[in-house]
This record gives sequence, structure tokens and C-alpha cells, in this order.
Amino acid sequence: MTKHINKQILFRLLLVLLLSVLAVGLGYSVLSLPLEASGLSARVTENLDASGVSHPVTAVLLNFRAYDTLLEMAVLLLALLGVWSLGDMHEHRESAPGVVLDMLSRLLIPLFVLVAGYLLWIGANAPGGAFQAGSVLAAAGVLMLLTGWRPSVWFMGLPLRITLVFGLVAFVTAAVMVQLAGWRMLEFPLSVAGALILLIEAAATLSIGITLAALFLGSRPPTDQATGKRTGPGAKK
Amino acid sequence: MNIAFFYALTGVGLFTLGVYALIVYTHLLRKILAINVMGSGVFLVLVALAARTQNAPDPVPHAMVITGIVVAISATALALALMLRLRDASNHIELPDESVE
Amino acid sequence: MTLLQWTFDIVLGLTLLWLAFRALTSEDLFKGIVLFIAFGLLMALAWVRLNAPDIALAEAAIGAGLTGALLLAALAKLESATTETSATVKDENAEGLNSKSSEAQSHD
Amino acid sequence: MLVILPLSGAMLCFLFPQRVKFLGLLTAFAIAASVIGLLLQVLDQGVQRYSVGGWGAPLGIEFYVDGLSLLMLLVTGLVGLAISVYSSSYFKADKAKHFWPLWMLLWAALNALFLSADIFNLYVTLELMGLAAVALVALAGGADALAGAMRYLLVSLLGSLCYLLGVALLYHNFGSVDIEILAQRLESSPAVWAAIGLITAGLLLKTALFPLHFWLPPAHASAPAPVSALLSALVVKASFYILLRLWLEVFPVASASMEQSLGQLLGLLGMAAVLWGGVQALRQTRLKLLVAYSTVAQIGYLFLAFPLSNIIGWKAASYMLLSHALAKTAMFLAAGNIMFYGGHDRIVDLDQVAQRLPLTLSAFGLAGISLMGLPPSGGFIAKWLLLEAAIRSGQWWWGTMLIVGGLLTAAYVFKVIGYAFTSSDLSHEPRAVPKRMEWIALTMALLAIALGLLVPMPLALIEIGSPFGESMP
Repeated sequence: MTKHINKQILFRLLLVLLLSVLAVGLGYSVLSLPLEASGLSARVTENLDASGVSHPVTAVLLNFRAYDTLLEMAVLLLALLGVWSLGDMHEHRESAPGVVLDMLSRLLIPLFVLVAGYLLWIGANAPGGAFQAGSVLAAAGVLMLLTGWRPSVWFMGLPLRITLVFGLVAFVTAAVMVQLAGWRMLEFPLSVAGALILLIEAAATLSIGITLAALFLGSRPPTDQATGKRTGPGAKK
Repeated sequence: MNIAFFYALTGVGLFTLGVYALIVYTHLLRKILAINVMGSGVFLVLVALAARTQNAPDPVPHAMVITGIVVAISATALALALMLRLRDASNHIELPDESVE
Repeated sequence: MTLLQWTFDIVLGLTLLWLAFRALTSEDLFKGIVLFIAFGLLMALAWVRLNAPDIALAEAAIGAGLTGALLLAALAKLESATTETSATVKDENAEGLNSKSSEAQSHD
Repeated sequence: MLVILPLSGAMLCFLFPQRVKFLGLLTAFAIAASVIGLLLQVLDQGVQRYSVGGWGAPLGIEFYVDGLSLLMLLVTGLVGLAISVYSSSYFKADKAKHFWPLWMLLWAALNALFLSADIFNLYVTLELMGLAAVALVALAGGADALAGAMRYLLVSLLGSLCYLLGVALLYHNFGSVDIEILAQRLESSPAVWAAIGLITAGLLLKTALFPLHFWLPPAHASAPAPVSALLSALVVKASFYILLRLWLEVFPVASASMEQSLGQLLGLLGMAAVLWGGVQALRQTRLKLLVAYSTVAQIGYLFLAFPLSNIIGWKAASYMLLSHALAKTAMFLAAGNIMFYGGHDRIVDLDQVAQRLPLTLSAFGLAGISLMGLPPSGGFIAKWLLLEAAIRSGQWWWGTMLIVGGLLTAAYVFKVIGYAFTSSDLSHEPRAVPKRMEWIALTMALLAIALGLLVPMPLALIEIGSPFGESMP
């Protein structure tokens, strides 16, 4: 046993040594970078007018590099699919929410939803946007889940799944539509760019919010038997 | 030296710290934390270096990091669910030791 | 750049490193997670210092808030089940040792 | 289009779990058709470049299709189609509901990866691919599969974060994440070296080259059979593809001498992988673990091209990749059939499989021939090219590896086949294997052999856009 531990200390020391070398090397290489950034800010500013929004980060996320964002929505959906595919965990019994939490959530949830809406709207011109708004929405959802609230069984089937993919669907539809209309994939013509981006962002916000809240809930909602379609019998526990 | 570089170095530090914890600790929750710390380190490098100039910082890395943060939480959620399932199935919160040669 | 800003940045950076270290090495997992959430909030502050308010918002909401909630929920589920079943799992999370030692433990 | 299609398929499958099988198969055929469409287009017009969103390289993201990426897309299409058909019989309804959307997302990630010419976009596709693969492994359920999936997830995340840090350094040095622009601007600097190191390490981890292979056997062996086939045939190759791409186009500019020594190192690791994987495969008592270690060994061959670094070597590596993808698909599917039939995959108890599943066993044997590198298989051509490359570059000793590796492969393939011919009483109640699953495995194996007869076609294809540089000096 002691020999084991000795070996382990040795192993750790070696690791620390190795990683320090790595850190110093990386640090050196970071410091060796030119002082002037050679990034793309100039180009972004140049093309900002053509993007349909005036906030540069939103322009990059939803126009210049919208394709990345599209794939990222797919990643988020994938995470949820992955979690659901793991099947049901055994149910974790929650303690009844205290009065404070209950009161607090009554106050906070509408506020969160408002903030989410505001963040979404402002995203075109100032810091904010779909991801921030979506996560605030998710926070509201998590609070609701914490107070013991569960969505109605009716919602857990197809409607929930539709909401979950809504953002990605909007994105993909936009991509295909502009292509059908003769532009390139995900090329948003200036006249409609602003509206289109807002639309995609709104859909994305909703999906992100619900997806994140669903991730918090963990396992798959208890409806949705193999027969699918209708809300499963005996879904109530 | 510029303050941006200082933050970038902090990022490098966080990255290495994460790698260390990822390798050394066996509890899966800790490994997941370690991955998250590593991620934060990488994001910090990415953004800090964008702020090297006196002008407005480069927005492209910012967008990349937002993408990265969402990817990170997706991965974390999947990892946590996997950990819970693994515990249900095997009653362990660590990985079996088959790999260490 | 003023001296005050420099000091602030340096203190912030070092605190970040220290918090991350504490979060990863603390004996108690719960404490570790709480420290990690604090780390996330300070990261948001760092983003603000780096002129990246978008990321600051995303980090505060996603990085600290939701990740923290996910982690805490997972920990709660872990522990509720652990107390139900057996104590074998319990001692391992306090143990920061390499997998080899836990194997050795299970042998004796 | 190649990305949008599987994405839409995934969403449809997710929305309508009752019809997953139909929707999944429909999407699979549609994807295959559009890959062929792209093939015709490239054959007609040469290299394709497409800027998504119409912004052009430094600002927007670009697609780039040359011979190499086309070849990868074709393999993906072919293997993907086979897996889709196979899986339509393999999974029961409750698993199928999860399998199809995940698989479609994985397919989307693979296509996106092979199309992309943007290293940050590649990071996103890597993550999408990794998470999808992990979720698919976990689909098998059971402690082994879950542990394998967990380890795979952690390794995969570590790999992609290393990669991302490398990307960050490159971006901040040269202000672009487009491969072509980087290739023009790159010059040697410490940051570039750090970036190359990080990216290479991250991708090697994901490709499971020898000392970093530890996660592969548990993950690949415990996954459901079609998933194992996907992982070994495609997912591992995807990170290898990125490495190859960057190594060929971006990194050589940095410094020739450093590249030489790094290449030698990779070659040595590859050699170790061939030996270690072969020996380990021989020692396994479970069929799927054996096949998984065989993947470790075969990945080693891919890296033998790095020290040679001439055009024939690269071609050999691509050919190896192609034939291994097909042969390994066949092998894992055959193993899947055997497990489906007997309920286990203990090699010693593979009694009478030869009589009862003749098609499956022939598939296994034929795939084995290709892996061993016997003529007239695809594996033979690949090894032949590799040998030629070794001799041309005056490093013939790499060639000896091919023989040793081939012998090891022969040993473990015959070990399985030998046991399959023994006759003893069945310990399990056998379950009938759908004919479709047997035929698919055999078809893939035959294709792997046929690759050896159709050499000029893939080689001509790969020449498009000359990804390996100009021909013969």
C-alpha cells in the first residue's frame, strides 16, 4: 500500500513537471505572438452594413459564420437526444419547495421571460442575442422545475419535440429557402436579412431555452411509449 | 507586456490545471469539472488575444467562444447523464482501471 | 492604463486560477461545485474586462448558472442514490487518489 | 446540401419516432444520391469551392471539395448506406427510435467535416461527431458500454479542446481560420509550433494512434455492432483526415526539417501500433475486442506514410483508409451477426458458425484477406503502394513492418475462423439472423476485395485537385 502511494506521488510529480513544461511552452508561444492583432475586425466592420444587424458579434454569429451556429444548434439537440437515449434514471425525489423559493419564483419567472425577450430584441444592436436570451429563458424553466412544476402530459409528446427542434428547423428552412430563391446557402439578401435573423433568433431562443431546461430535467419525459402518437396512458405517477 | 497577454497566460494556466485534474482525479464529476475548467482556459486565450489592440476587439473570436460555451454545456449535460447512468448500472462513479498500462 | 486597473486585472486573474484550483481539489464535491460557480461568475467579470459583454452574459447565464444547476442536480441525484444503496461509493469522492489506489482499497 | 439532408433526416426521425426506419432509410438513400451528384459534378468541373453565406474566405466559411474529400464522402456514403440497411433489421423499435436521429446527426457531422475548409468549423463538426458517437456507443446500455462511452467522451473532449487551443493560436497569429489562407500566410514561429503540437496531439488522441489508443477498444467493442462499424470505419478516419489535410496543406510551410523529425516520430508510433494492436488482438478472447484491436493496428499503417511523405505514400494511406473502412465494416457487421445469432462473442465458443452462418463467415474471411493484405484485395494494393513509397524514399525498413503486420493479422483472423469450424453443442438458444444483415456484411467484404481489382478508379479520383502536391518530381 505505501509502495503504491509512493509510486503515485512520483507519478504526480512527473505529471506536474511535464505539465509545467507544457504551460511554460504555451505561455512562451502566446507571448511571442505579434503585439498587433491581425484579426478580422476590419473586415467585419466593413461588411457590417450588409449583414442586416448592427452588432458585430451578432453579425458574425448569425450571418458571416451562421453555418457554425447552425451546426451548434445541432450539437445542442444532439446532447438532448443523447441524454434521452440513455433512458430513464431512477426518479430523484425532490424536497418540497420552501415558501421562499415559491414566492421568489413567482416573482422571478415573469422577470426572466421579460429579460429574455429584451435580450433577444436588443441583440441586433447591442450585446445580447439568441444564446443569452435562450439561457435566461432556460433559467426560468429550471426555476419552475425546481418548484415542482411539471409541464402537462399533453405537452410532453410531439409538441415538446416540435419546440425542441424549432430553432434548427427555422435555420435549415432559411438556409434552403434562400438557396431555392437563387442565392447561396445561408446568404441572406440585405433587404430581408434583419428580419430573417430576428426570426431565426426568436426560434432559436425558444428551442435553446426549452432544450437547456429539458437537459436539466435529465431523463426523457415519461410519455411517448413505443406506440407514440398520443400521450401515453398511465404517464402520471 | 499588455494586459491581454496576462489574461491569455491565465487561460494557459487554467488549461493546464484542467489537464492535470483530468488525469489525476478518478471521480467522474471532478473530471467533468476539469474539462470545463480547461474549456474556460481555451476560451480565455481566444478572447484575450482578441483584445490585444487598443481599438475595439475582434468580434470573430467572441462569436467562436459563444459557440464554444454552448458546445461545452451540451457536452457537460451529456457527460453528467452518462455518469448517472453508469452509476446506476455499475455502482461506480469512476472508470474501471483497464486502460492504464 | 492605470495602476488600479492593472492591480484589478492581476488580482482577478490570480483569483481565477486559485478558485479553479480549489474547485478541482476540494475534498468535498459540493464545495467544489460551488467554487466552480463562483469561478464562472468571476470569468464573466473577466469577459467584461476584455470588452466582451456578449460572452459575459452568456457565461453568467450558461457557464455559471445553468452548468452549476446541472452539476448540483447531478450531485444531488448521485448522493441520494448513494445513501440508498451502499457506502462503497461514498468514500471514493473524498479520495483524490489515482484509480490504482481505489483498486487497492477494494482488495483489502 | 450534404449537410442539410441528414440534419433534416435527424429532425424528422426525432419528430416522428413511429416511422424512424422508413424516414431514416429514405434519408440514407437521398444522401447517397446527392453524394453521387457531387461526384459527377466534380468529375465534370474539377475542384469545387463554395462559400457559405456568400461572404468568402476570411470572413465567412467555405466548403472545399477535391479528390481526397470526395473519396471520404463516397466511403461515408457507401458505408453509411450499408449501415442504414443493416440497422433497419438490427435494432428493435425502442432502440431504433434513438438510433436513427443520432446516426443521422453523426452522418451530418461527417459530411460537414469532409466538406469544410475552415478549421474552426472543423472544431464544431468534430464536437458534433464526437458527441453523436458517444451517444451511439452508450445506446448499447450495460455497464461496459457506458464506461466505454464515458471514457470516449472525456478523451474526445480533451482532444477537441487541444485542437481548439491550437486553432486559437493560429487564428491570432495569422488572422484567418481558412485552410488555404493559412497555408499562404503561415511562417515559422513558436506559436505555430505550439499550435501544430496541440492540433496534432488532439487529433492523434481522437484517431487513437498507439500510446493514445487506450480508449478505443472498450468503446468500439461494447457498442452495438453497426455502431462499432461506424466508429472504426468512419469516425476514427475523420480525425485522421483533418490531420492529413492540415499536414499536407498548412504545416509543411512551417519548417521542413521539423516536419521530417515529427513525421519519423509518427511513423514509429504507427509501427508500434501495428505490433501492439496485432499482438493484443491475438490475445483477446472476445470477438469484438479482437476486431477493435485490429483497428488499432490498422490505424498504425495509416501513419507509416508520414515519415515517407511522398505522393505514393499519401496515396497508399488513402487507399489503406478506404479498404480498411470497407473491410472493417464487414468485419464488425459479421461479428454483429454472430452475436445476434449466438448471443455472445466468446471466440472459443464459436461453434459451427461456419455451417449455420456461411455468408457471415465468408464475409469475415474476405474482410480478413483484405486486412492481411493478400492479393487481390484493396489492402494488398495499399500495402504494395506503401512498399513502393518506402523504397522510393530510401527507407525500405518501413516495408518490413508490412510483412510482420500482415502475419499478425493472418494469425488472429485464422484464430477466429478456426474456432468457427469446430463443432460442439450450442449452449445458447440461437436466434435467426435476418438475411439482409448477412448479405450486407458480405457485400461490404466483397467490395473491400473488389477495391484491389479496380485500382485506377479511386486513384484517379484522388488525383483531382492534387491534394498531395504535384505529381512525381
